[in-house]
Amino acid sequence: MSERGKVMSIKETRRGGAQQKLWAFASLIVLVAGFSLASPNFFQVSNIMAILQATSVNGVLAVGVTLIIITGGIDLSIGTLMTFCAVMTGVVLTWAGMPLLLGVLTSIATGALCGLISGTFVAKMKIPPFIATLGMMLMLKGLSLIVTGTKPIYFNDTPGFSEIAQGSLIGRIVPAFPVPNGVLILFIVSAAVAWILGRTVLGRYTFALGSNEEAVRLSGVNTDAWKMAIYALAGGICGIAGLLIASRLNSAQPALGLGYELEAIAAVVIGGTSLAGGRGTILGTLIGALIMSVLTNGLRVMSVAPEWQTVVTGAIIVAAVYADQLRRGRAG
Amino acid sequence: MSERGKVMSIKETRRGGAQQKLWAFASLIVLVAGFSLASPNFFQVSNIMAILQATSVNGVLAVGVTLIIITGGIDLSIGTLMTFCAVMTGVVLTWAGMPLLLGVLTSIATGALCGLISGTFVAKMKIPPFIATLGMMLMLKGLSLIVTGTKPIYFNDTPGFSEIAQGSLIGRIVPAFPVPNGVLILFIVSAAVAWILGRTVLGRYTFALGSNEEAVRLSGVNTDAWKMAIYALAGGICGIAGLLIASRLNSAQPALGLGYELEAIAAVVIGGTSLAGGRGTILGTLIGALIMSVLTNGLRVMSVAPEWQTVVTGAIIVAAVYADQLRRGRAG
Amino acid sequence: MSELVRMQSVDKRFPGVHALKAVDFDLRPGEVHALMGENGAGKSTLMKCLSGVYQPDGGRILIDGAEVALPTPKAAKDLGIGIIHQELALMRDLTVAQNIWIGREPRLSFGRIDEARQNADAAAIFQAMNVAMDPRAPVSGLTIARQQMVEIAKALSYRSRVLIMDEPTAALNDSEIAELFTIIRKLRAEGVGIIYISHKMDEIRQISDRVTVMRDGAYVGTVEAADTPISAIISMMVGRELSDEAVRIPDLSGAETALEVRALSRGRELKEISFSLKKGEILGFAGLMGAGRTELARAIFGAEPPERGEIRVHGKPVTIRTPSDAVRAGIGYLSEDRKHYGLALGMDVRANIALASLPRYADRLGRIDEPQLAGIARDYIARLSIRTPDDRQEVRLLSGGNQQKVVIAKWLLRDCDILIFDEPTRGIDVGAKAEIYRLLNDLAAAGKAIIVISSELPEVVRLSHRIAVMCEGRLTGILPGGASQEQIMALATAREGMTVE
Amino acid sequence: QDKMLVPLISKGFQHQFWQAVKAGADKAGAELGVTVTFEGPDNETQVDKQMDMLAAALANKPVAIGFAALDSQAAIPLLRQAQEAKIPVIAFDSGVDSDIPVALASTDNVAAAALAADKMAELIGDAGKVAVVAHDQTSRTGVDRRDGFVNRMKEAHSGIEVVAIEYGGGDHLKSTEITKALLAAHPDLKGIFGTNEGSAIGVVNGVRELGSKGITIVGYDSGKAQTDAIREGLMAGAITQNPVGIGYETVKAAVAAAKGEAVSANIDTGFYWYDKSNIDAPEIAAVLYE
Ligand SMILES: Nc1ncnc2c1ncn2[C@@H]1O[C@H](COP(=O)(O)OP(=O)(O)OP(=O)(O)O)[C@@H](O)[C@H]1O
Ligand SMILES: Nc1ncnc2c1ncn2[C@@H]1O[C@H](COP(=O)(O)OP(=O)(O)OP(=O)(O)O)[C@@H](O)[C@H]1O
Ligand SMILES: [Mg+2]
Ligand SMILES: [Mg+2]
Repeated sequence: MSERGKVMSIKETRRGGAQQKLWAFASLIVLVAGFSLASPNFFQVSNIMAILQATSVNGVLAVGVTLIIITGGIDLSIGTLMTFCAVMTGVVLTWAGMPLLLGVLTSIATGALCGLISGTFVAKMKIPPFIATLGMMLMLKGLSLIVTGTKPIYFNDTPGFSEIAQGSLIGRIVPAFPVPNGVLILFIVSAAVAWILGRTVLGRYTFALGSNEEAVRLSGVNTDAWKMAIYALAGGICGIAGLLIASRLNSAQPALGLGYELEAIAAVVIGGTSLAGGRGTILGTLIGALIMSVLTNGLRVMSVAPEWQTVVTGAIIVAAVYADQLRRGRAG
Repeated sequence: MSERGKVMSIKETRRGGAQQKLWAFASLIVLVAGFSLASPNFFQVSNIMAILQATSVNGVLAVGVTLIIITGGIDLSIGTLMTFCAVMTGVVLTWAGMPLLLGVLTSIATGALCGLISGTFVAKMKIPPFIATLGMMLMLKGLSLIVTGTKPIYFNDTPGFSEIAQGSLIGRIVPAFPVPNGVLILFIVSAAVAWILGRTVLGRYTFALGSNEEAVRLSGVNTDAWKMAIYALAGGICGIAGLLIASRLNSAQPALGLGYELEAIAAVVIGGTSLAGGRGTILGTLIGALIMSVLTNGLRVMSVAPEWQTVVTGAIIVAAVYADQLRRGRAG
Repeated sequence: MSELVRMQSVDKRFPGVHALKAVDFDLRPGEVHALMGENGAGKSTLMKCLSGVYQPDGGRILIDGAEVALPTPKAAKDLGIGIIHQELALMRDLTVAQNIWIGREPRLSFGRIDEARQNADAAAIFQAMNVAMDPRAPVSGLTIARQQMVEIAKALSYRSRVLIMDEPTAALNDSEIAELFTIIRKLRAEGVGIIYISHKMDEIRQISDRVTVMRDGAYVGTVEAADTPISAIISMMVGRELSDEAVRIPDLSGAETALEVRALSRGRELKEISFSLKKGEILGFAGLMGAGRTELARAIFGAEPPERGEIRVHGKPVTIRTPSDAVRAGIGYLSEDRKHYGLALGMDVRANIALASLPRYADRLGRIDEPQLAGIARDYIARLSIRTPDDRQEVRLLSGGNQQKVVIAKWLLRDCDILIFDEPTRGIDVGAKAEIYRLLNDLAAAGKAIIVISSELPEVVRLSHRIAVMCEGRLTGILPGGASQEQIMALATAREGMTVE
Repeated sequence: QDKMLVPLISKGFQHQFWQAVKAGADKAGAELGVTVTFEGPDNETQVDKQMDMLAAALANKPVAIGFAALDSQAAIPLLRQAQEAKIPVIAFDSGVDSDIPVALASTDNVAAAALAADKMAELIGDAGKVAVVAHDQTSRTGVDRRDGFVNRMKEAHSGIEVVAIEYGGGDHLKSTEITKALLAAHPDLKGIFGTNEGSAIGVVNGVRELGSKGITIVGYDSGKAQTDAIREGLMAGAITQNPVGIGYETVKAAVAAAKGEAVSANIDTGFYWYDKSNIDAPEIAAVLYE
């Protein structure tokens, strides 16, 4: 009987876990419902698509940085790295006139390489992640300006480039549901990273590093190498974000990117991932990113004055996380 | 003999600590020496004063946020809080025409109050500091614009207001050494906070919270109350920064402030304070802030192209912390 | 005799665990009341209820006959209840004295702390404990045993009427335990009621007046220590009799040498240490606290590489700069500090067991074979009787002893040829201890080379085929198995300048 | 049902300049009986943020839209969307590389900065070193004003050397520090041009803090601090655009276009040089804002 009691309550715990995500999701639903009631223009296919499209870049960045945050690190360079990847794509595609695929690979490779460098700073040179990636952020910001000569690079000569984010494969099949490719890519990246985190050795070490790096090292794991791999992977994902933003803007804007890191990290934390490392989910990050863009879009559609938008956004972010906290408190 | 051995090794540890600070200081010296060699215009009294003055606002912010970082938290709202404090000072002095002293008190009280609110979010509502202060940052940013109607408030009607940062008490006594009051205030604030950290119960709990909050709580300390006090103190210090910037600009600029948090936090981390909490020094923060402003000023005086300035700044920040790390590795 | 504490049918549930089932307990002034039970029996949980850390779900707590509420640790402290937690709860960045007086700092004007007095007061406590300790030393630099001393000093500083000690001696060696007992006796004479939790059965006899036994979260019974044989207490705990065997030393003359260490040195901690270890051998390491055994193990394992010296594995010299080098060479190391160096506390039991062996259970894509790991984890949970609702429970929610078993399982799964166990039975109950001894013997019989570092002399004697003794960073001698404790102590205190045969 | 909606997506909203544009837009909105909303990103690098704003504005089914493009091409797909939905677009402040906008209400920033260069040359006697404290390295206005000034110096004032160009993001304090560093690096500097309000005030501040004498400061835009500095003589003079006019004309053109009326494709709202001598002249006072 006592055994049965145990099994039952384990199931309950599991259910509790699922509920937790459901609850974060609930904040999102409440927001969507509220805005839909407040403005008839909010819950329209085209506006929902606009929200999803607005989530794509920040979402991909957030998914990438989730990996690093789970290791207990932080990456401030993601915004400018995204830009630098876009710039390098522009160099390859527009200036050198290479084929599209090569541009795509360049962006991802550039991201991975820069991520690897940050990872080396952190793992080998033992520079705190905050400083290592702050340095990286500044260097990449400057390099983007230097490479481009401070002028945007346009992708007018690469047919199909703007399709990467703006086309809609799904829309071609289901015309009523013209989900932009950017969003599709976000979901594919999320699914892939969620799979990596949940099922692979890399994912397991990501959590383990954040949980207790020294214990992992003393288990004979080459923690430095794994950490570098994780930073490189996150960098590669920033490369994908770089493609998305370049495709959306049909250009590589060299001055863009600063401030995007904060937004992405905010999405991650709203999604329940702890900055202390060791825990986090990609689903949470996605929900966090969606909460942010629903909020921004909804307040705009409601024509709230911009200064009040900022105030309300701040208040709702705090409230959403507090609601989550309350629920957790009740469960625990 | 073994006892003697032990005592000796304790002494060595102490010396190690002092050396550590000396080494961080060495990075600063190297920078100053380098720039002095590179440009005859760098090491001039007026330029040194300009560097010190440029350190004042960021330095005071950094000293404040050091407290919070030592507790293991973070405060993203310091930049916009500084602005909000300046705005409230403007409301009291220019709009309500109150005497100068009341304006000064308003600024500090506003800062302390907002810090207390952030502290409540963190301590009582268990909202992660990153989110709590991100929310605060957005709310304060919006509020500054709302209160002012997006227009700056000028302090032309308050004689002596610009003296707060720009005057020079020391210069009146030692004319060859016209240290601006802003710098004097920075040093006074630093000394006071260093004293609090090193000598008082509040300081002790600041370190203890960052070291092991649960253990502190189990020791019967009202951790929530102390944490709120620390956030309030840091907020009050932001109020001082608000006075300094308002005095320097002779106005409260409502749109300013975003981005200042990153710079201040960078100074703290360069100064050797760990974002994980539990350890940190005000002297280190001061040196960190000085490194940042020497770097910025020096590169400008050397007429390095602006985009290269960014790259070099990033690289030097990484290098400075790496040098520090190397030294630590050798010692430990 | 009046009662100091009475706990009546206290109940406590955690998600998935019914940790306390209507437990009764009482404490009189001036007695040492031992609380016994297997790992996960609920001892720490009961004490956390008494000290305001947990709120019981049911039952009453009476102090001096009056029912009390203990909503916070502070409320308990105010009622005179002090506790030494099983898991060290220290602020690592603070000094020893600062840790002891946290929350009660002697103050001067303006909220200033009287550091001098604080240090002097701390020094006085250590003096009374007969322990040499610098009150100004940062705690992060102390070994786990010395950290335990700080916890004890902190608890003593409260001058509580009720003092709970949750496995205070887990990390201590005999002489330190003796000092602690002197203190306990003094406190008992002053009328303090002491609740004493330990897995070291011999201590119960020495120090306690009454013994209460728990099993599976339930109260089993209370007996007088003086007229109950240990074996009876053990059978109350585990529900059966345990037989104690003496060490059987196998003939290893033909065995091949697995590990050879030559003139290993680092700074002041390790001085010219040489020894060798054969396949199938268990080499025990004895020594006083700070003798350098842990340092030696960490040096061999590459956690802090040595400055000089040579390590040979199976006759071939190997370079070990990092733990992953060591593991590749077939050396495993179970750390004495499970919390900081052994476990990813936020991860589940399964993941922790697999931590050192992951690549073996992954395909080329790096995909982990979870079903297989689940099977393995359940296997170890059963083999080591790890008390956990299932293999997905977070390790931090396990009782201390069960956490230790998880670390052991991790290294057993890694299957290294040479295994270094640093205090492997710390916090482990008698039943499980016997199980681990059997396991170590089986491993040795299967050809593994094993080093066991232990501060419990009987354990070293009971397990080791040979006994190495260290003092102040030097290997002062290697004794044959079955050597007497006196012989070991002689070597353990053989300080430099003295020559030892 | 409600009044007609005309959203303006600008390049910013926190700065004085944009607030003046908004004031003009609101004035036209009130006169013409339409609802005007006004929004812009935090800084002029956030091209994609501006597009999200544009998308949200389109969701509200406005009758016409005013748009100040941060990038001349990036928004074209969205503008096409507007075109398909028959929402006329009025460009203001900066145009786009497309014929979708039916009108452009703007200031010729290049010409305005060139005028600033001429005035600077005149004030320092057509010889010596000058520097530029610009607000942005990549945005249209930042680039136009910088290049307008620098190129004019090269073409028409060979005696003058532009020795440094630094970027302060329009942040008053950063611009202050930059100015002080510039003066340290070039002790013989004769003049500094600040390319927007924050930059210009920063320059004034830096010079004031250093106590340097004989530096000719030329600014851009207005605002109380700038007009005060001009009255005090700290600043020699400044270029002002007609932001109120830009906002007003944009909304007026938008409403006309929505009603199907013809609008002129180019609405030049003009710019002016003002200094101590003409600051109180009615035609100048009308375009200054505080
Ligand atoms: N916070 C918690 N959440 C869930 N389960 C818990 C929690 N704390 C303890 N438990 C469980 O309650 C049971 C009793 O644990 P407790 O720590 O009291 O054991 P113990 O008798 O002190 O064991 P040990 O001798 O190993 O220290 C264990 O099964 C443990 O896993
Ligand atoms: N009394 C002490 N004072 C200062 N440092 C000490 C003291 N005791 C131990 N240490 C530190 O610990 C080192 C050796 O401790 P180590 O942990 O290796 O010993 P051990 O034999 O494993 O003992 P135990 O683990 O039981 O404490 C010393 O070299 C020293 O750095
Ligand atoms: Mg226990
Ligand atoms: Mg040890």
